[in-house]
Amino acid sequence: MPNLSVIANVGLGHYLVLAAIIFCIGIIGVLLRKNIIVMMMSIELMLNAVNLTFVSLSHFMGSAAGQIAVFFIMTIAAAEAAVGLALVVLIFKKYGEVNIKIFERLKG
Amino acid sequence: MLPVLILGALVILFGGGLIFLVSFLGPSKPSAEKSMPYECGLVGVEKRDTKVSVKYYLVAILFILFDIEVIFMYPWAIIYKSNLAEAGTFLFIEMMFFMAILIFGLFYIWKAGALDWE
Amino acid sequence: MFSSYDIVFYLLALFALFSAFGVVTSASPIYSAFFLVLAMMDIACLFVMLGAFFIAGVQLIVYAGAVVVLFVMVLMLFNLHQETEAFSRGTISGMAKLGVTGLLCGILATTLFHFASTAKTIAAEIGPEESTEKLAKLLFSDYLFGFEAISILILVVAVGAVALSQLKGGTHAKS
Amino acid sequence: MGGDAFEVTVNLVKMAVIFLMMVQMVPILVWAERRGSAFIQNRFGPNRVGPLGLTQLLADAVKFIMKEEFVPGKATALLFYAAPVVALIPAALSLAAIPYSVPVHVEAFGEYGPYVFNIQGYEAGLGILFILSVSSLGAYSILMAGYGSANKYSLMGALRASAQMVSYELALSLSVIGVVLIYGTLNLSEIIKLQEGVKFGLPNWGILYQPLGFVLFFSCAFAECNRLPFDLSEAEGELVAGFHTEYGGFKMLLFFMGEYGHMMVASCLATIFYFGGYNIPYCTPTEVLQILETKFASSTVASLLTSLVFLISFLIKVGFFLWLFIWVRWTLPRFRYDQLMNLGWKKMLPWSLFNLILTAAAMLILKG
Repeated sequence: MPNLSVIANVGLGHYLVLAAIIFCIGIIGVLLRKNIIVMMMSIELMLNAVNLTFVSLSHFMGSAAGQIAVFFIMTIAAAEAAVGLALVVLIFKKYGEVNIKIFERLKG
Repeated sequence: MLPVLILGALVILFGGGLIFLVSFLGPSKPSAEKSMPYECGLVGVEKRDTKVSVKYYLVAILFILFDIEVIFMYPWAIIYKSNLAEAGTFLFIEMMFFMAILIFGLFYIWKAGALDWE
Repeated sequence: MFSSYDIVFYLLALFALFSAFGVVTSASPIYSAFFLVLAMMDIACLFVMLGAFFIAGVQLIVYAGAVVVLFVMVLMLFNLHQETEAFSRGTISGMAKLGVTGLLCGILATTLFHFASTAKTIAAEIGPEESTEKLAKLLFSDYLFGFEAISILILVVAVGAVALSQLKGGTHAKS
Repeated sequence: MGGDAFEVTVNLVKMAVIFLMMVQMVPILVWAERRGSAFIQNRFGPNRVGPLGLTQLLADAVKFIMKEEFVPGKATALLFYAAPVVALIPAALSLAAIPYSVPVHVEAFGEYGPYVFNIQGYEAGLGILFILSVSSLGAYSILMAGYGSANKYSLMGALRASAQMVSYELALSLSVIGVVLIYGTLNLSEIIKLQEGVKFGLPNWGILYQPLGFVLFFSCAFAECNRLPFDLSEAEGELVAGFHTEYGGFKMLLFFMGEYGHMMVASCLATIFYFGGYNIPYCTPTEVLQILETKFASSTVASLLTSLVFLISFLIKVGFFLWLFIWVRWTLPRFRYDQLMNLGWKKMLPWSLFNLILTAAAMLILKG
């Protein structure tokens, strides 16, 4: 009979490990995908994982400051998505593709 | 939260299950014409590059930006009334500064022609 | 032994991992986007379990309701039917990438888990109304500068987005 | 443990009842819409099947069910089937969070303790935020339908509909913030409680403080529900039928349920924010309860009857708004798309910002 006490009683550690795994899935997405839009989605996933870390720490340490950090992260993530997608649309209009290798051609 | 999830599951089960059950009731006579995209009875002109105005996604981008500003107003609205006596003026000026920049942004977008649809 | 809280957490965690994998592994970008919505809703549920009700609502409105809608709309504008090269090529570099990521994952998880076991776990139970009020008071006093800076950031982004999306012509216009 | 099981059962039954009520309301509303449009246009409308044409509903349902189930050749089957199911979710989840009446206090009998029975699917702590966030997910069913059907009219209709929903959501949430500002809470039951009583000889309802906000909220609600005069997504002349061009039979019915559910949510919210929720003018729930307690021996019965009275009051108000939705549909012509976008961004948004600033300034000057 294995010791199940670590698995039961969900606490801070469980949330942090979950967030870490989601973050790494996001990294895999950024490294392995070629479509810029999917890469941006993976970045959003990573930011979400960070948010989860912040909120769980804020909950288990009894401070609301973590939630405010999440608020700001969300804002910045949305801004990043807006500008990033505007760039992607420009690239698509010019080359008709959204592959990351197109970005090699962008020279000043 | 749990009741919300349960209700969501219930709704999906209801919709999906009924679609599945109802599919046994109706007739089934597939034909080549029927499975073509519907274009008012004409033979479809397959054109992959449908030109879509950039405006649609520009509207979505502007929506995201303003939506964030609106979201920041909710916490403000909650505490505004209860703190009116002690910090009312402070909170008001804070938000007016925030809103002034928002309105300036709206004005810029307006003048740049991003809100004009031909 | 397992409380209902634990069971709900594990279900949500499994679903979060499933949808996160879906984002990364779907060949069609539109499915990635829909998996991303599922992941975000799931994380919003986790936020509710952590007592951050307001943040959960914001997560749904901003991420699921706005950012991913933008992603889906852009994908629909492009109307890409199939993807030619979904994943980057090269077995060796791919293995190296996966290995590095796995290592990073392991290091992160062990560090965090170790840290978590030393951290104090005081879970203050407060209702949604009070927690939102607490958050608002903190935002409009200690974090006031950040709040005002956000408005300027958004102004800059709005100007940039309008400038970048040249208003003439459609998505498939030949320049 | 027994108490928990009881609680869970009660909640499940309540949610199921509310959801089924929403589903049942749809045929009735369709009937009201057809009869109402006929009345407005000086026609008869459906009047052959049964008394007043009421059994037309059954005939329609049978027809919807007996239609052939098919997927267009090039469609993405998963998205094509998922879209109508997803269309139901926002409306169903929001309707369950709405307090329909005063809670019923059941007295203790035998070994069972006293129990408070809320006329509400579940208490979502931040009710307004919950409803707004759930209904912001409504765009997905449209986008799924547009992408999944592989038809250019569906695609265009979906893009139009989602761009429109998104534009009007801003003005909608800004006008809701006006309400939050006045009541200082996001909880729907508390907002209703704060609207009890009389002020300046009139019922103390939200419309006294937010007349402009109400106009903005209700017009945006039309756009959010994709109803005429804002149903640009399904402009027949240009886009066949918008994002549900390829849909038929039962899947179409599910879209209808979602759309009418949205209308019900909008009407309920308009009632709660601006027309006092379940409050009856010039009498509070406590007064009614006291009167009824003198008439009936059991306080449980009195509480139940009070709740029923206020439930009827709420439903009458909601019914009025639903009728307004139908009335407007058959009175106003459809906008052009550029007019729609101009209205949303250049009129509604500045006016709702103005309304918000005005409200905040007035509260600051009057101190409350």
